[in-house]
Amino acid sequence: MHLLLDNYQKIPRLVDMRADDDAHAPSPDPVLRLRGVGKDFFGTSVLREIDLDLYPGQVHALVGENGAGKSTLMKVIAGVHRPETGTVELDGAPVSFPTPLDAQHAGVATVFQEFNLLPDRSVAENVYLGREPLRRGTVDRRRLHADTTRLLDDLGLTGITPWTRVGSLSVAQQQVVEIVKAVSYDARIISMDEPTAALADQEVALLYELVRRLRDRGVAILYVSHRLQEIYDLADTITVLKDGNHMLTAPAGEVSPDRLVSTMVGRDFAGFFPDRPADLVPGEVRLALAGSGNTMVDGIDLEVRAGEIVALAGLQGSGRTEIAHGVFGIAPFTRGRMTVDGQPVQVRTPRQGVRHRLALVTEDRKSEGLALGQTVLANARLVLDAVLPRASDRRARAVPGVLTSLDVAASTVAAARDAEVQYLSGGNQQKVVLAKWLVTEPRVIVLDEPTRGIDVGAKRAVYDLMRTLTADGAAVLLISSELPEVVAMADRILVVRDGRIAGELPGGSDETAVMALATGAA
Amino acid sequence: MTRRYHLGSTEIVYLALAGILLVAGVLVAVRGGNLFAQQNVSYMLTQTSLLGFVAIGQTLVVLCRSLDLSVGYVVALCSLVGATTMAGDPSRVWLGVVAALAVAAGVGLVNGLVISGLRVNPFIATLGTGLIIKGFLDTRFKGPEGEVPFGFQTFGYTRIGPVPVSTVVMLLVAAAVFVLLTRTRPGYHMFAVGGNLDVARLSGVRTGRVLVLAHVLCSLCAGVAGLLIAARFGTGNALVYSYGLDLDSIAAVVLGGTLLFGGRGSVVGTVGGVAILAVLDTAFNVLDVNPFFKDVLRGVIIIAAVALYARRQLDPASRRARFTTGGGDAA
Amino acid sequence: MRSIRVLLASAAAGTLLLLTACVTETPTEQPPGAEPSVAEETPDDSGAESEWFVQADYDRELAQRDVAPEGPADEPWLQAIEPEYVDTADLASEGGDKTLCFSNASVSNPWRVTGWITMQQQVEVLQEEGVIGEFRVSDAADDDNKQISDIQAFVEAGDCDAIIISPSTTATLTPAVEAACESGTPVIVFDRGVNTDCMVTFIHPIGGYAYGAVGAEFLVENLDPGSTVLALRILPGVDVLEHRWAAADKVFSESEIEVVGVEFTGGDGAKIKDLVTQYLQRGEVDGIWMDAGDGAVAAVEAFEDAGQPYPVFVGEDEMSFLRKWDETGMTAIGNVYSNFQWRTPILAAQMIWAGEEVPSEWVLPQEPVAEEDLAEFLDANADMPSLHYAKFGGEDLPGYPEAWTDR
Amino acid sequence: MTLTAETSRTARPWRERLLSGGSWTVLALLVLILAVIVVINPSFAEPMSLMAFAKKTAPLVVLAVGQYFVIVSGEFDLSVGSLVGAQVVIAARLMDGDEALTWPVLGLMLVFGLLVGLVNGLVTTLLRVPSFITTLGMMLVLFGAIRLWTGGAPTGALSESFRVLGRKGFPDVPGQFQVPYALLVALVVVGLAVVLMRRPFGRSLVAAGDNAVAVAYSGASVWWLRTRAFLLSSFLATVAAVLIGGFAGVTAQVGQGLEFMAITAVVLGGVALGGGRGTVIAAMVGALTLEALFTLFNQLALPSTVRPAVQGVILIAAVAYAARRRRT
Repeated sequence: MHLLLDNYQKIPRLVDMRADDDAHAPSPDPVLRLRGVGKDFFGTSVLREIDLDLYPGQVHALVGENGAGKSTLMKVIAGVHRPETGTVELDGAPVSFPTPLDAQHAGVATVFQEFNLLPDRSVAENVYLGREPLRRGTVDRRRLHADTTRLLDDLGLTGITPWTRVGSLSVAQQQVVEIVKAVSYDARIISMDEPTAALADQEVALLYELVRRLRDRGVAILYVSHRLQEIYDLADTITVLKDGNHMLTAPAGEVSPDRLVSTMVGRDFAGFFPDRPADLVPGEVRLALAGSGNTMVDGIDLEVRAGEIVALAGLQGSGRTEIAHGVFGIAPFTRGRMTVDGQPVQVRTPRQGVRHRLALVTEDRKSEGLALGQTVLANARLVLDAVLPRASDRRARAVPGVLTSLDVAASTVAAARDAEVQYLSGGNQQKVVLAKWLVTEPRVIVLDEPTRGIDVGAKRAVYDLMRTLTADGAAVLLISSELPEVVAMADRILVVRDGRIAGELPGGSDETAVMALATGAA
Repeated sequence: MTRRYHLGSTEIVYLALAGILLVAGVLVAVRGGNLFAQQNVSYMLTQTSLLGFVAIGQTLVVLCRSLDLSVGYVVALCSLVGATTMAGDPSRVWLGVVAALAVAAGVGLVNGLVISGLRVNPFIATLGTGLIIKGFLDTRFKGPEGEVPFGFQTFGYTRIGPVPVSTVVMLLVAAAVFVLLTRTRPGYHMFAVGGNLDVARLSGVRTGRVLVLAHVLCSLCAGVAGLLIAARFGTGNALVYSYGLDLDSIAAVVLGGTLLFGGRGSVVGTVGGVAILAVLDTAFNVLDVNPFFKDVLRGVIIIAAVALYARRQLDPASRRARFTTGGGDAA
Repeated sequence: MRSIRVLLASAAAGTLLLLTACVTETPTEQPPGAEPSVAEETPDDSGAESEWFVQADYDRELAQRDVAPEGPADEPWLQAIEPEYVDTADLASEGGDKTLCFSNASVSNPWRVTGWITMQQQVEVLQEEGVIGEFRVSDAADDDNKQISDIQAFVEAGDCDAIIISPSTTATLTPAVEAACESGTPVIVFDRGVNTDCMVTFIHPIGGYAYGAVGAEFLVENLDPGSTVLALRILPGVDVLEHRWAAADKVFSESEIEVVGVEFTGGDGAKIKDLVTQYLQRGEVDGIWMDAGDGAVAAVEAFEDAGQPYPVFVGEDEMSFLRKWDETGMTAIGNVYSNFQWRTPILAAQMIWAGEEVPSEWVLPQEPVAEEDLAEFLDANADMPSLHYAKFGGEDLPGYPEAWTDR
Repeated sequence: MTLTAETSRTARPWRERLLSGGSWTVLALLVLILAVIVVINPSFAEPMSLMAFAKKTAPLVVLAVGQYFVIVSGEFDLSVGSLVGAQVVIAARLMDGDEALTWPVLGLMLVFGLLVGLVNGLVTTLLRVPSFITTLGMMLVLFGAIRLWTGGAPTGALSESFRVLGRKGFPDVPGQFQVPYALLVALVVVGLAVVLMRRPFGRSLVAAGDNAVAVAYSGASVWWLRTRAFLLSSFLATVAAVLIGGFAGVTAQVGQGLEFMAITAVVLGGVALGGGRGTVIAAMVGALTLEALFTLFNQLALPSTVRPAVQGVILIAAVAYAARRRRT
């Protein structure tokens, strides 16, 4: 259990998860060496002069804001992109991978952020996809299962059987299967792109354990994450990228978090969260739930007042998102009472939710928030067009202003009518999602993981927005796995556990207290 | 927690088949007939073989999230190529078979390359190749042509008991495709390509090749159907393309529980789907149902069956419920 | 990568075009199946469709038009041209309540629908007389393969006292019909034929050559030399339709008529009207030849809408065309492919059961509706709907006229 | 923040926006075909010929616009051909040439068309049957039911006033220049469709074709959006039936194969199968191109039998070329 709490401990760490210096002294020769790597897209350079060395038995963290070039660099290593300049050397010999497959067969495996599994096929079929063992021309199913079992056992993974359909596994187990798949290539280098992004907190431990085992087996790991805690928990070496430039590479112990963040953003870590306005007194109750529940959550009582930010904390899978879905009518409550501005309401569909001036910024903006092939403007108008068609044209005029107020660059705002949202950065995409709700002038806004996977600058814009909203009398319900965010932003913190509200804490509480409540340790 | 046994789609297909057989059998019996009389059973089985070949091939491309609207034209083309090559000479039978299958494979290759290489939507690509073949057939052949030697006609007419040889061959092809899909790499990769193209590619599956292979095999199956046509007609006939085999085969595949959007399905289900259509045909025939009413019933049954499968896929049992409705027992 | 794909695209497209184009120009040398008349085939370079042209058949059919048929004049469906009778005594059977089986190609066009009604009415008469007990029908919906199965099922059921077959395609049904003959059950084939003479009787009107030639000759007679004619055809590859065009092509090629176009219309009025309109834009069209009357009215309307004088027109005995013809007073002929032939097979079955002799090839008269007969047919069929055929020959049947008016 | 990279990729010139995707290709193809026709036969450029072209193209344009709504929302409608046939036959049988019945029958056709669209839409959205299968089933049902009802071949006749829209024009003097009413109908349909697509409904429909979940979570009733697309498709098929029936009267084959023509036209216009991309104008250009191609075949006196082959080659080549442009 201490492991879980460790995740949320501020630096310095209680437990050193890094390599034991004696056992895993960096060998003098890197297994993978990048020199002067550069990459252009459409004439714009996104990577310039990158040097990187990966050593066996070491975890190398790659950090930077969104758009800094982390993913591109990973894809260069994985053989997805070919660099315009520079060299990649494997074991001292220059290599060029025409396809990701070539990289994999050379022992360079990559676990991408998007799930790369087939839900309708079994674990074994997924792991050995493309390399199914053959016996006399046909797939040797016995060996397929045996090999998978051996892999799972080696990595200490129990509870997953080779013949289980992947679609029936939990998200964390699926993530594990992805890593198992990478390991199965006898990978000497494994790159992981935000492997914990979609994991429940208790499941992160499983991943940590896996990373540690791999490292102990002498695998070089390139680890991309936005979570600073993870980086300090796992990494031996840290490399920072900014705007496609190589800013820094140093042993983890020699880079302080403050320096790390300021290198990434050019901004200090301190004062990152906007202050809570002292003079703001919560007004009347905007949203209230009494005894609400459905098949996923039950007995939910909560109140959010005008000008108040209430956080729903808890582990992933505890029911936080389900409460949001219940409020907004995606998976409506079947029990209990819900009132908006004192009026009892029935919200059975998102449409009714919008009509009651509720808003929900969903957790996964690409699959639930945006129509990626449409323009910024069309996306910003989605809700207006869907629910308030008569007022749509008039209210849509506010879109450029809203985008500007969210700190979106003037050129993007100007191109909003033509620019397809899929080409924007994660942070800007999130701002478009926020804009589509802001133009409806919601009275209650539910933010589900609003800062997940976006860069520090965009995060700050989201925090500022929350303060502006509350100042204007809206009620904010914040769902987040980032405890610092919860503690710093919320006026009150409701901790959810096993589909019920486990308790309430005031804003600014100690993170360990929140965690204790969330895990039931209290 | 109670363990509920979940029926797979293939089981449902065969349950539906049994149900339809039962209902049809009773209806025919009420009218004083016997649906299971020899002539009706062999009628049923004969009807399965032609559509069976085409639908088995169609299963492969649908699994790959593609489809083939050119199969009807391929069947017609191969019946003519086969019959004209044989030209009534028993010693040229093998030549006719090889020529027909080679032409079929060629069409499949073009389909596959246009779809995977030129990235043309399969609907348009196969519609286009279908039109091209139609143009060729209409220009080159003015009607039935060629002659199939008597020996080869046995493929169309001989029966073992009530079971026509063509049905046996169809089942053998189905078995081969079953092995392909469940025991070979290309088969595994077809599921992968249909399930998620990017995943397949990143896993080292040569997606283009798999798609091309699926299309070649699909056309080959259609080619075998063309040979069956030639054997039964004693000649080749271009007008076979107007039988609606393209849409019928897709309907049979979907009726067999294969997902129209690829990645999930089975050839066993497809054979069941074809059998359902054949049982309906036979029952309609024996019951002397108006031919236009058959179309209406067919349409309704196809929609209803697929709606039934879709209903099951919506079954929220896969979502783990923490609280049952009404009860408040926390997990 | 891009250039490769473009190259591939153009190469594929080019090859396919080339393939089709090449084949178009190369006359085929393939003999049409195992037709017994192959040997008699005369090379004829006049028409591109020479493959379908058999001089002997052409000559015979044209001659048959002028032969007076044997049989009752007021019952053309019982008349026969130059019959060669076969003895059916060994096929005769006692008693009534026979089971009559009918394998129908389809009822997918109005001509077949009309004939099918007539046939059912004729069956009803015999059922009331106690001759026929059960009338069992399989409709193959234009699917040869299904029709083969249908015939097989009749044969195997073994309780048909006679099998009537209206084949979907001549060549393809031959094996199935032969198998039916071998079962010993009397087999009657009508309309389109098969490549065998094993059936007891093959019933059909004079034929496609006569049909095609009648129209073409009418145009040649009524148009000045050098006039232009547009030929509208339903679809390629169906023998009865190909014969019609082969004969017409022959007649035109021997005249000074210029054929400005030969188009396939699928019998779709919209397509016909569009095509005719386009030809009228490009130049004059003095005559229209059609291989079947479906959509004839649309073709006439195209002239009206373009403000052009009516052409000399070859239509069919279909009611909407006859009415349009009457209304406009144009020079026209209503070609006939005798619809009353649908009665004959039923009556033939009765005759066979009774042991009476029937013609082995029962050629029914096929006489077009000429201008002087128009009024008579319009009058006789005044209550009939459009897409009904004037020479349906069912006026004396009990269900007349409701069975045909309320179909 | 670096936005230079983003904006260089996102800012597209207005021309491209106007005709996104492969629409440029098809517009160029249309111009080329028309040019070739005029070179071969200069009389095609005369107003009368152009009007005749417009008159016969109008029904396909109307159908393509209907199909566009369905395709852009991510679905298919294979039932429109059968529906056109059914509507013409229903009209002919019910009015049987009686002028007084024209309007009541038109009303009934409208109701019937909308009913078909409603069933297509609800079965697809609420019962989750893929629209390919739903509308394929509907195609069979309509085909069979209408023949069952009329005994296999259409009966009756269309009244003269019913036929005015599809057949006549202004001024109504045969053989003289006239603006066909069908052209006006098509223009009105395209105009209204363009307006509709610029309205909230249109934007939501395209977005639903792109990402239905996001649109649903934005408060839209996606099932109702798509059902309305099917209603529009069936409604426009009914309009097309009035035009086609008016143009050529009733024949047994009316409407056959029109569904593939309409889908081909829409796809040729660069509208993506699967939804989310493409414009009404592009669909209309696709329909014009297809009809122009048929006219060209005729002008070239290309043998009837070869035409499908050439059509197939051009179809594949055009779509492949457009795909090439889009992917780079």
